[in-house]
Amino acid sequence: MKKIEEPLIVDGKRIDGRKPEEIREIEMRVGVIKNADGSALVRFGNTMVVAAVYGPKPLLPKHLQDPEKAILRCRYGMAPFSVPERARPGPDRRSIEISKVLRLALEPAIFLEEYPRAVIEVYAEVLQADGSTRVTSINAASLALADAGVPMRDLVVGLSGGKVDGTLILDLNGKEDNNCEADIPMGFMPRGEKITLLQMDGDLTPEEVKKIIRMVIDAGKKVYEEQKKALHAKYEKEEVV
Amino acid sequence: MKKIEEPLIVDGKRIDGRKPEEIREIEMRVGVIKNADGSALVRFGNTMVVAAVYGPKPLLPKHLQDPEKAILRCRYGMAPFSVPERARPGPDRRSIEISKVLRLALEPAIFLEEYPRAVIEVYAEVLQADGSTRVTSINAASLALADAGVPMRDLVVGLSGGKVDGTLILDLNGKEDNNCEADIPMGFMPRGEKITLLQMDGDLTPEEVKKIIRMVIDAGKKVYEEQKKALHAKYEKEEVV
Amino acid sequence: MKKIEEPLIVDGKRIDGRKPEEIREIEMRVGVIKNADGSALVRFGNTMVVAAVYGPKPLLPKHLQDPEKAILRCRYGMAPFSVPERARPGPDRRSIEISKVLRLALEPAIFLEEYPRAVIEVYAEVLQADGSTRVTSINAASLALADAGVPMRDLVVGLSGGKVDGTLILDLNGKEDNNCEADIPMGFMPRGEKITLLQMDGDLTPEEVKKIIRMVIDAGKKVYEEQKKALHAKYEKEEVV
Amino acid sequence: MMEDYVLELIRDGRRVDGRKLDELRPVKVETGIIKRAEGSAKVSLGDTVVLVGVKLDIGEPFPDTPNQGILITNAEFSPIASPDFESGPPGEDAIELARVVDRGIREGKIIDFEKLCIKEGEKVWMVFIDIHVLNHKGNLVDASALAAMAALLDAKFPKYDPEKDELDRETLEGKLPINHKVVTVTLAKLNGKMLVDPIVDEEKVAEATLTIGVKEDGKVSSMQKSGGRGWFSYDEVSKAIDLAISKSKELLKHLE
Amino acid sequence: MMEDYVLELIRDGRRVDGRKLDELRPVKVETGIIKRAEGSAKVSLGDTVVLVGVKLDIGEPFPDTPNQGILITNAEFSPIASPDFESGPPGEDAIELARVVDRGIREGKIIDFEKLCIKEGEKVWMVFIDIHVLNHKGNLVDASALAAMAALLDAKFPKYDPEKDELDRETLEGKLPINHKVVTVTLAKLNGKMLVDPIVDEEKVAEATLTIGVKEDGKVSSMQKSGGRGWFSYDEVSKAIDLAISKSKELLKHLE
Amino acid sequence: MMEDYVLELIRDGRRVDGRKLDELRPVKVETGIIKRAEGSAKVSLGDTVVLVGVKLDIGEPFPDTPNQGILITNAEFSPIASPDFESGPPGEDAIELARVVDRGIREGKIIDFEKLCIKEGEKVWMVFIDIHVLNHKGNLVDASALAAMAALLDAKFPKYDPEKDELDRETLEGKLPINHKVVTVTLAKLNGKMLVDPIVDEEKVAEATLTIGVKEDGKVSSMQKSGGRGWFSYDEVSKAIDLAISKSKELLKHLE
Repeated sequence: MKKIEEPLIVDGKRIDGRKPEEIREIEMRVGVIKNADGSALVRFGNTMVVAAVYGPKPLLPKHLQDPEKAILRCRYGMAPFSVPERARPGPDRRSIEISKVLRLALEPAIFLEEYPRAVIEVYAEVLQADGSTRVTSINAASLALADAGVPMRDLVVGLSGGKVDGTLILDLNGKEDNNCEADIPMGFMPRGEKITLLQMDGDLTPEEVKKIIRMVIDAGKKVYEEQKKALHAKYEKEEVV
Repeated sequence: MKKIEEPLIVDGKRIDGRKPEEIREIEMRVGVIKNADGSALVRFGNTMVVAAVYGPKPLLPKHLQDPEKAILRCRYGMAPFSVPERARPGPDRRSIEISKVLRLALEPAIFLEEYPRAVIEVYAEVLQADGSTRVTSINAASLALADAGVPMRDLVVGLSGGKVDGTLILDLNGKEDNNCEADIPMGFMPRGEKITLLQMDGDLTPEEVKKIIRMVIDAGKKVYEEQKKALHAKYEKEEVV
Repeated sequence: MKKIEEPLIVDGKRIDGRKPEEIREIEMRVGVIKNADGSALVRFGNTMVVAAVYGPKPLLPKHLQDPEKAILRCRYGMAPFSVPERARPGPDRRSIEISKVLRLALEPAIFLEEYPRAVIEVYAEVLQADGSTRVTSINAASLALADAGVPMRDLVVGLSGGKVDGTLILDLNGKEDNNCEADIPMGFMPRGEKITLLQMDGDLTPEEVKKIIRMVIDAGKKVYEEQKKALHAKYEKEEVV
Repeated sequence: MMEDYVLELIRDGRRVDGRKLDELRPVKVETGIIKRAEGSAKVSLGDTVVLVGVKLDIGEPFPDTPNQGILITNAEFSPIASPDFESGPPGEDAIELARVVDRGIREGKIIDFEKLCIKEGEKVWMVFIDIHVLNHKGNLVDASALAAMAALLDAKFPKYDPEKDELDRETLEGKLPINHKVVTVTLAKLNGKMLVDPIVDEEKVAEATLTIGVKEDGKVSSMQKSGGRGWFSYDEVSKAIDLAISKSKELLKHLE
Repeated sequence: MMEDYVLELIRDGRRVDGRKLDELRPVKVETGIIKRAEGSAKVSLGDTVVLVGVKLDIGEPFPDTPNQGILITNAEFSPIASPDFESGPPGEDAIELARVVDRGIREGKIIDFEKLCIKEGEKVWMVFIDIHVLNHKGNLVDASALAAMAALLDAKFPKYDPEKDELDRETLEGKLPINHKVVTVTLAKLNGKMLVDPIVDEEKVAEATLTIGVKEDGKVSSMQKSGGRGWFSYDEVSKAIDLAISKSKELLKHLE
Repeated sequence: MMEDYVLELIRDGRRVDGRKLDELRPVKVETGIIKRAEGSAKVSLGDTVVLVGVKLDIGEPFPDTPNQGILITNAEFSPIASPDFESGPPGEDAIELARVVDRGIREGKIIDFEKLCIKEGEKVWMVFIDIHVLNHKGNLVDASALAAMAALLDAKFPKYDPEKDELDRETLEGKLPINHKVVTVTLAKLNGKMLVDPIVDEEKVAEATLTIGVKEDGKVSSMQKSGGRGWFSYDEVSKAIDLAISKSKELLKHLE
């Protein structure tokens, strides 16, 4: 729902100068939290998320264990200073929902059955929010899982698509997110194009929905390459948040 | 405490046209919640309550079990839309107290000792509130217990009495409840006239208190007949909320 | 930080007429809560605290037990009517911190290793607050532990020092506490001068800090005598809150 | 076991502490003991000890009673008072107790709420009654109700400056407008017999308890059946009311 | 086990309750059944029953939308409705459901929020949608979204007196300004096949579910992948959208 | 065991990471790294990493300090930072840390609170310091206090338009009014010896720790004994203060 009057697309350029299908500058680093079994920092423009993985490790108390596979726990949170108006610390309804969809986005990629009775904990913290925080969290969490050596079918790539001022775009920033006609955050495993997160809100024709999904999958391959590059870089250099 | 100026009794009639000792139109149906082991919907005029019973079933965790009898758990709640000003969801102090007195009203009727280590859960939800919600809840809960086949000494009948504008009345509606000189919600087993719930607030002489209690017990027998009718009807026809 | 304009020291006297190093009238009584294993009431002027000890007793659930020593639990709280503006019941951040420093102040004095797998619970409730409530709580808790027969290396003495209007003082009252240049609440075992609680806030030279700590230790010996007197008095007379 | 012993004695009309069935424990009422509170009282019923503080503040009235003050009653079963009490927010028993004490005062029109109005629809006095249990040996409700009543009678207004809209809590002036006095009398049914002022050992085996609020004028302002897993007959309730009215006079004497 | 049986049938394109893969359970919509609510509806999808009440109140607008009303959507999975539901604050599933229903209405511009403005920046209407599950036999989200839409269509304003700044809740006047109608259609993927309106036994073994919000005009207003531990291919999503649009027409008929 | 090894080394004046008893770990301070915050800093003390964001907003002053701004300090021990941290509201250690950092700033008069007053009794600036632990390897308090001080020095006001009563968070102007700088130095007592900047393995076996807040001018603004089950003698405290003042100079250099 558009709340401001100024145009979001002028002469085919977005407010931050990008073309409609252009993704913001991406930064990805793994191994940034020394205490964690795996960790990653991912930045898309001014959106920055750090994720850490603890586990697989035995789940306690025992009565919560699943004898056939590991339990995946995800927690998405925002630092109070990550948004213009300071956010109250602690989970709200939005972050509880996002924690759930994040878990559902990652579970299909993990060989959970290899760790019966275990738990894998994934924490994603938004340090700076400028739109697309949940898909940035997917990228960070996916890298942190790989960094922790958790066996996975594939990495999960996160990327958002949407529509602003009648134009289909990729990787919404905060102002676009708040004023778009539609927003489609997605997560998927590039190998086989398996969609594990799919949400949408707005007002689109079925054709537009399909077109945006296709755009996200195609462009997501570039994000996938960045993920793989970050994992390789780990073996060359160690750097910490 | 009267908060409004208009009279509540005019020419011997109450604001909804009833005579002082007249009970509102009663609707009682059992088996209305398919998932529950027992359930009932009870309506007194515009006050409508649905109750469900789950159990008797083993109580977990085990250390909460009573080796000699079942534990009865009651929860009374109000739907946010059941009152003129939307109520915040979740228990408040009032509903915590009512949940307790509801439990104390029902316990004497149940052969709890027949189910050692078990729990019986009783949930009463007010869908529409127009006074006397706790006694309506007793009627619904009592029917739901019977519908669940829980062995009982007798049904528990709920009915309120009180005093408005100097007149002793039965079955207070919401406006009367808020502006009465006294309100006496009661629960009792008709066989042997065993009183299991008794509360009162207001300002009455001892004689008035006793007279109202007597009125409630006598009139409660009509409510008892309705309860029995509802239980019989179940075998004739199945209907669901 | 001084918030008022009136002087707090006039002609070498404090607002309640005391000399800088003078301690308020002290009242100490043990055995005031009949149900408790040990208890004490301590009053310094208008600050009054009652403390109770339950235990040592087995700690449940078992997985929280320490096989080598007793666990000490402390809870500091303020009655809603203990302060000028009614306080909301329940713990706030301040009382959670004070509960912790109280525990750390008492632990060094107790032979916890004599009670493996046990818990000792210490509750301190401020009934009237006029400054120095945490150190008054230490005195009450220490006496309650002794009254409960918990074996201790020494009693723990609580006393505060500070600086107002440029003068170093002892035993701050509420107005002094709110308007002082510095406040140093302390707890210590007089035998060997072992400091177990030490906090400070304000603005002092290192020399002033050291001087106040010395003043508190020296004057604390008088408080120690009062504690011993109260414990002796118990055997002469039984009195209850 | 204590339970069996209590019940055995009751069969002969006797009680573990030697009292008669209709005999209260010794009552002691002290007021004005908490200097920070606008009113306060400590009440002992035998070894049960309850402290009540009354605080006054200024707030907005409820929309449906724009010209009336506000009463808020809260009870804490502090873990200081019994090995059975735990830390944490009030449980159902503490909530029930606070609500029973509150209703007796509110519905018995004990306080003249209209006199607590400062400016209709905008500013009224708020009366906070905080019940703090110090030692629990049974019948907390009667001790609490008595202490609440004594603390209300003790309470004075802090000076209010309408221009600065400020309270001067160091200057107290004028008593709270109290219409009547009210106390509660709690009866317990054990082995079919009714007794007053039950101790913990009696509460544990009671079939049920009945708390009755009685005003100075002998009128009833509240009732609450609680405790136990049993019932009352009409006759039992009827006699309980009469007994409560008679015992209330003993309690009311302590408020003079 | 039921799980295996469900999956075995699906392999042959059959379902435990005899429905076809693209067949909805019988739908029943009743409105105006809660007299205290400004709008209400009870919806049955087979044995799944959901009650929705709409309440209206007056409040302050959010600073970034000073001329728009406010929508608040809440869902309670009352323990009355299923042995799997527990007392307590809403869990992640109830929160997700409420947010999916809310987004479909909010982002599909179902309500004309600007017509809910009384005085810009100061007073707007607040619309509360409370979803109350009465019996849970699967696909709560479609039942809830349908009931929410029906209750919004049923809702009327209580009379507002701007001078007294008071609501007269006994006088209702004028309907809520509704732009469009929206429903959701949920599909589940089992053994690689897509089916609509899953029951609990199907939800338990689904690889994933996809909820699609469709408006009267055939446009999509929301999507949510949920349930299960699986994924969708692009083609599956594409077909799901087409199927949802077709089934939405059946559901929309019940709102006429 | 690590515990025994730590204690054994200390007996000889040595530490597991090879440092001298009075040696800090390498310190690194970066500011301005969170664009959404009005001020921010990331501080590393060896492998301990803490991020602090400062946010500014406008609110009402407290009644007893009508012409002063408001400081709110919060610390989150995010489970991201250590296997020992759990999700949920701040525990006693996080609360203590936030309060110690807060007191050092507040009571050391680090901020000129009177300059944060916009309109006496009505509008003042609120300063939120949010401490976010990224990696916990010991001595969180010194890292947090240093990061908080660096973030305060980094902070700028968002532009305030008094007519519209609005903040323009995209235009920053003017620094926070800072009177002094303050840092904390934490010492731990192990086997009777005092060491600075303890790591987790040392904290676990410490008899006690002492945190001392020191200002640029060498004055003490806060102290907090914490950690362990032991005590300090007067002489130990006295030497600790002198050592803290000397080490504070090293930390303060990183704020230039």
